[in-house]
Amino acid sequence: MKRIKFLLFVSVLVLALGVSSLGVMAADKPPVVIGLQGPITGAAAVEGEMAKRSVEIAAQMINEKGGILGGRMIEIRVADDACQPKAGALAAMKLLSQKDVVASIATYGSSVTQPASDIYEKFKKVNIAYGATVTGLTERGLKYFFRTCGRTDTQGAFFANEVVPLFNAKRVAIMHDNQTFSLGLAEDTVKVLQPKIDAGEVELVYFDAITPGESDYTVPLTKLRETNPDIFYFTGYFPEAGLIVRQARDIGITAVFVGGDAAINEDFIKIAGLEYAAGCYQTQEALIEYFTNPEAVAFKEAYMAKYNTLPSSPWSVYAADALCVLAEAIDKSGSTDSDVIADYLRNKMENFPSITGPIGFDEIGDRVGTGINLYVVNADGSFGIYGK
Amino acid sequence: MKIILEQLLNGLTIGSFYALIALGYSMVYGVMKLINFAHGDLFALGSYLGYTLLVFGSTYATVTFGIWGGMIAAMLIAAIGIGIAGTLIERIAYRPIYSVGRLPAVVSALGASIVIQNGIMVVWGPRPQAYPANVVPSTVLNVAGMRITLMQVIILLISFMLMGLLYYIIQKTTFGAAIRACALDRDTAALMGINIETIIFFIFALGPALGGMSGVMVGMYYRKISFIMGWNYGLKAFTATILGGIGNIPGAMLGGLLLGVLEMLGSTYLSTAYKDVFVFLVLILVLIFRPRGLLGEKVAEKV
Amino acid sequence: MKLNKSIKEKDSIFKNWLIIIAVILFIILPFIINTYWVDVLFFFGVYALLGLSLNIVLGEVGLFDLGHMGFMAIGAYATAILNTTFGIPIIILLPISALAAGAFAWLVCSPIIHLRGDYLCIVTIGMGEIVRLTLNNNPFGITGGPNGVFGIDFPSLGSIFVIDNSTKFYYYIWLIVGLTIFGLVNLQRSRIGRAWNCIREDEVAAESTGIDVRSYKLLAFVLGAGLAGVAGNIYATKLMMVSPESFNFMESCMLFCIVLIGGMGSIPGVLIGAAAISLFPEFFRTFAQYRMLIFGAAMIVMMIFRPGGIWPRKRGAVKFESLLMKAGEENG
Amino acid sequence: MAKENNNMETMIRTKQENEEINKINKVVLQTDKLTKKFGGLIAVNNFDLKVSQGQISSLIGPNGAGKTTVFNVVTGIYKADGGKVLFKGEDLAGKKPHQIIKKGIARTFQNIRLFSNMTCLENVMAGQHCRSEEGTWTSVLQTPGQRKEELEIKRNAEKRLKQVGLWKWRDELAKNIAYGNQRMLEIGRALASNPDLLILDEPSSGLNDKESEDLIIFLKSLLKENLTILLIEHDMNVVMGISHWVTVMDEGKKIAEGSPEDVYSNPQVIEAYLGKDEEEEE
Repeated sequence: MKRIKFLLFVSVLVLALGVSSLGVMAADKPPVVIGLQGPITGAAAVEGEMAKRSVEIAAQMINEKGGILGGRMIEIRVADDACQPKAGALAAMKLLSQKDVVASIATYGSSVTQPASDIYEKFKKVNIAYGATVTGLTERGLKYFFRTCGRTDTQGAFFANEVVPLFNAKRVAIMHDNQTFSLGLAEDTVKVLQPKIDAGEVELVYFDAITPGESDYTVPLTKLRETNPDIFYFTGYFPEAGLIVRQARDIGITAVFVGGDAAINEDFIKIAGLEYAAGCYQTQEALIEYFTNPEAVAFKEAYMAKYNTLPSSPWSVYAADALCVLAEAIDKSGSTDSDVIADYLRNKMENFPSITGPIGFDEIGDRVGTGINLYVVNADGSFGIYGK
Repeated sequence: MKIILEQLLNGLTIGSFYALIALGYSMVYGVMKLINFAHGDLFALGSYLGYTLLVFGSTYATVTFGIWGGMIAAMLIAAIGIGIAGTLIERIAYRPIYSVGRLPAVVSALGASIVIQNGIMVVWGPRPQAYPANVVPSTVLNVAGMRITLMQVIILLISFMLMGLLYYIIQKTTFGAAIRACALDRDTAALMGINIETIIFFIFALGPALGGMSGVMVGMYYRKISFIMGWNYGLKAFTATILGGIGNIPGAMLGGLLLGVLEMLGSTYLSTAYKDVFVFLVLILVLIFRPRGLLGEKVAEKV
Repeated sequence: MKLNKSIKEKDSIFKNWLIIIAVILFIILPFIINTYWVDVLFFFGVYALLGLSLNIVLGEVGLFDLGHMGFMAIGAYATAILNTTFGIPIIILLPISALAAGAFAWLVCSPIIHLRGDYLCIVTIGMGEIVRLTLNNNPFGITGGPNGVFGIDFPSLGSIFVIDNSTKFYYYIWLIVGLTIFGLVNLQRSRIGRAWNCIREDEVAAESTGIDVRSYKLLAFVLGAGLAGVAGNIYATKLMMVSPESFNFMESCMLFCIVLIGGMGSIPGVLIGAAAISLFPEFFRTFAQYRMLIFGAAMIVMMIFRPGGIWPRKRGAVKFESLLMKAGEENG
Repeated sequence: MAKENNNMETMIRTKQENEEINKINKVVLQTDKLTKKFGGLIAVNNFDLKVSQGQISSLIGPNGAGKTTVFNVVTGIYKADGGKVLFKGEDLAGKKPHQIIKKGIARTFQNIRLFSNMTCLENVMAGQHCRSEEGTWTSVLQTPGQRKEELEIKRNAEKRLKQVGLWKWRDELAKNIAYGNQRMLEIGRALASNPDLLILDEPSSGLNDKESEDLIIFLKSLLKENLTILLIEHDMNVVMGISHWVTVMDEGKKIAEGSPEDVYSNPQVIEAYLGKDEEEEE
């Protein structure tokens, strides 16, 4: 009996010592933990993986410069949301249940961001989306929700106001894939286009959805061909875009093909074949390879050095941007309190030089000023900004 | 009119893929009374097998057999590969549980489907892959003002040839009679001296082989293949099988072609977004009035 | 005296000490684990409820239903739309979503209930897909298309008691699961449950024994759908949003597996199956892309070694005592 | 067997009721020009059958004569293509099997159709489905009324199980008991619905001689419960041993009917059916 008591005493002592020493160690510059929520598995796993890499590179860059808040390092905690709403809610809870997570970079898909941002809001944690572009997201009056990516209506407006006049197009065909992002972009485009349609300047001759994941789109395309469009805007993703371009050309659609920002990348060219892909256009958020500001150059060098390639989509770089603004907000405001960070982001951050250029946020949490450009696939398979 | 004909041809092309895959479902179901949920994924695996062959062996194949020869070679090799994969799945996932009833086999089949699908993802990656461009001639024929691709014609030809061949085997040969006997009553067939093992081996090789071949054709025609395509095609082909009457070989062919045409009609005259709703509604209506599919025999339950 | 005996026989399952320990553990669990795992257990509860609801159709009656998520979607969307558009409190919508899903099931299943086995299977698949696609296409602008409907309130009793955090949601779902189990165990031990099992065993014999096969099949569908509607309601309020992609065919297949992995018609089996399906991916998340591969292989191995499920329903395990006067006499 | 069961008040109709029924019609079941076709095949052709109250009637005939089809039409599994089925003077046309058993016709099947994965007790309890009425909600809540009814069902089931001699197998799954016992269980399940008319489709097939004899005694004992029995039978010993009335059927038509002795000596019957038997025996 005595021995048990003794053992108990010793173990309590050891435990107490251990805890206190941990406490001492923790006091000595604990890392600032930032959560990253993204699709590590599932259909959008590629994006999640790139986001993880980009954010880690950005963290590495900040840490190499000596961290924030006087030498505290940044640590990234990744939670997988598989691009599904339920898994997204779980991932948000996973990050929130770790008390040392200061803020979260969340997340890629719009339909996942919706429940996740509600949860973050409830727990009062700043969360910055990097791929969720659906217009309505920021219009819900959330206090802690921001995004470094643009909104679909900016892109839609760009297409309606810049691209359509550029090609002197009168007859516009728009096709989407009935998923959150794609439908949003298509609808926002029509919204901006509406005054011109009413004025009789342009005509919306085709507006319909295809089912993603199929292979044969000749049937809807034949229907589209009969409307005889000048310009054909496809707002869906690259696997379908590649098929659609080829099948459209095969059945004799000659209209200018413009893809949304998810439509065109290297895989698009592979699927469509270069002879079909060349001369296709894309309204695109800023692609990292065309940036020349010092922050972007540094990021590109670090990324190249580690992975020998560049992120192929803009979204992962926006995730890195999110980390940069968070680090800046925490560092400048000197606090890891959510209210302070949110206040700093919303009211005090202006033209902060981040990787994709200067960043500020407006009243509802949208990024001020994102550059959308018209890219074109060149005959050799490379991308270029049209007109440059 | 021209448009309708052109669309009809488009519908038939999709339908012939469905029909080829549906044959696999129907043959397995006919004899085993089992829905081989992994069949769609075997089709996808066939597509990837063909892809790998064409990417790494395209120059060799094209030099040896000519451009069309290379294609045929890829199809044959994929067919053999998937035939083997089909029998392997039967051995591993189905054979140990035949005796305990049908439902465990459904779970096992779903498991096999998940394994194949994710196996493809692990091996070939989650991104969609594209068939090499040089084996796919994209000649467009102009027939009476209609634009038809050469590939489309070839696919229809090959599909109908394969279907005809299968129909001949099942309906006209002794071996086919044995298969039909097994489908009617496996125990009696066994008593009559039919080797059930051989029959099972044959249907689990031939069904997936047809699926594998159509996988290669889908790859060559559309170029894009992805690891989840098995689910899409599988579900549609299964629908086609039921539409025609499961276990019925001509029914599967009819169901597949009809489904393709129905999809075409749905997306042309309704909306593309409601196409699948339309297809499933037609299916349900058909089943309400013909509970065993279009060509399914009316079986009075023996009491 | 006689009555007591039969009650004793019925209650013995509840008196199992294992069950008591499990219940106590479940009650104190939220105080031990972190909120993430509380949430995981919440979704386990949702799957358990869905599994129980499908178990009525598939396990008890033996009807192949691969579109069960469609019923859940109806419940979830009924909740979402009525709450966001008309501001009806969630607590009122809980029975309404059950009714909506049940009524939908009755409506669509009436004409197809005579179909057998695989034909019924494909029709339920089609029905589930029709629901999902229709929701996705935003008919009359009420379902919000692929975005779904968001901004759903929390369940609350007036403003006094609001279920707004993970722990409360956890107790909420498991309370409902508990009530459901209580009701279903009672059903299993009644003439209704027997009639369902008879239909599963032999439809013709069941009909000849006096069971209205058609009505009882429909009843199973309606009850199962109603429970799925309840699950949809809770799911929608937890996520505060609904979107069509949550109700796809793959999810329906997973529900199917819950019932079969656990054991057809076995309520503890369904709980185990739901645990397997909902917890497995969380434990194996670190394996990333190999996770589903392992999962699929586990399903096959499972069926090879335990084709009847992990915890099949045991019949006749409770010895039935004589109720007649000459109790001691065997074989009349 | 049944002798020892004294408390049959619940099952047996009062004399008064019986007399009333007899007044209306001595014939319990009657088919009138019954016809059933499968495609081009006429399985039952203008078939008339009479089953009298309180008797054991047999339907015999060579294989494929259409006997089972007659049963299936009578019990509502098949729909008649022509003619009528009258039960206690009531036309059963358009009635479904579950409605017909409620009217008082219970049946067994040629190839035993039990609920294999349910216990013997549950099988017999299921037999009382049409005589009980508690609904879904009372079952979910287990109201006192529901409990009482359930208890009554169990009590009756026990009685019937004892009657067919299977009480000791009550907790066994039906598929696990011996073949002869399965036959008896199926009869027990049919009896559990307290029928007026019991239709048995080859009850002695697959039974050994001893079991057949027991069956004959058992069936005779049932008559004391004021049951009427109609059976299809191949075993001539059974037919001759217990039938009051025999109807012979060949190729869908009735070729003879009468007492067993009459039928046995009818030349047409010998030619169509028994004649072959004799040849085989020689």
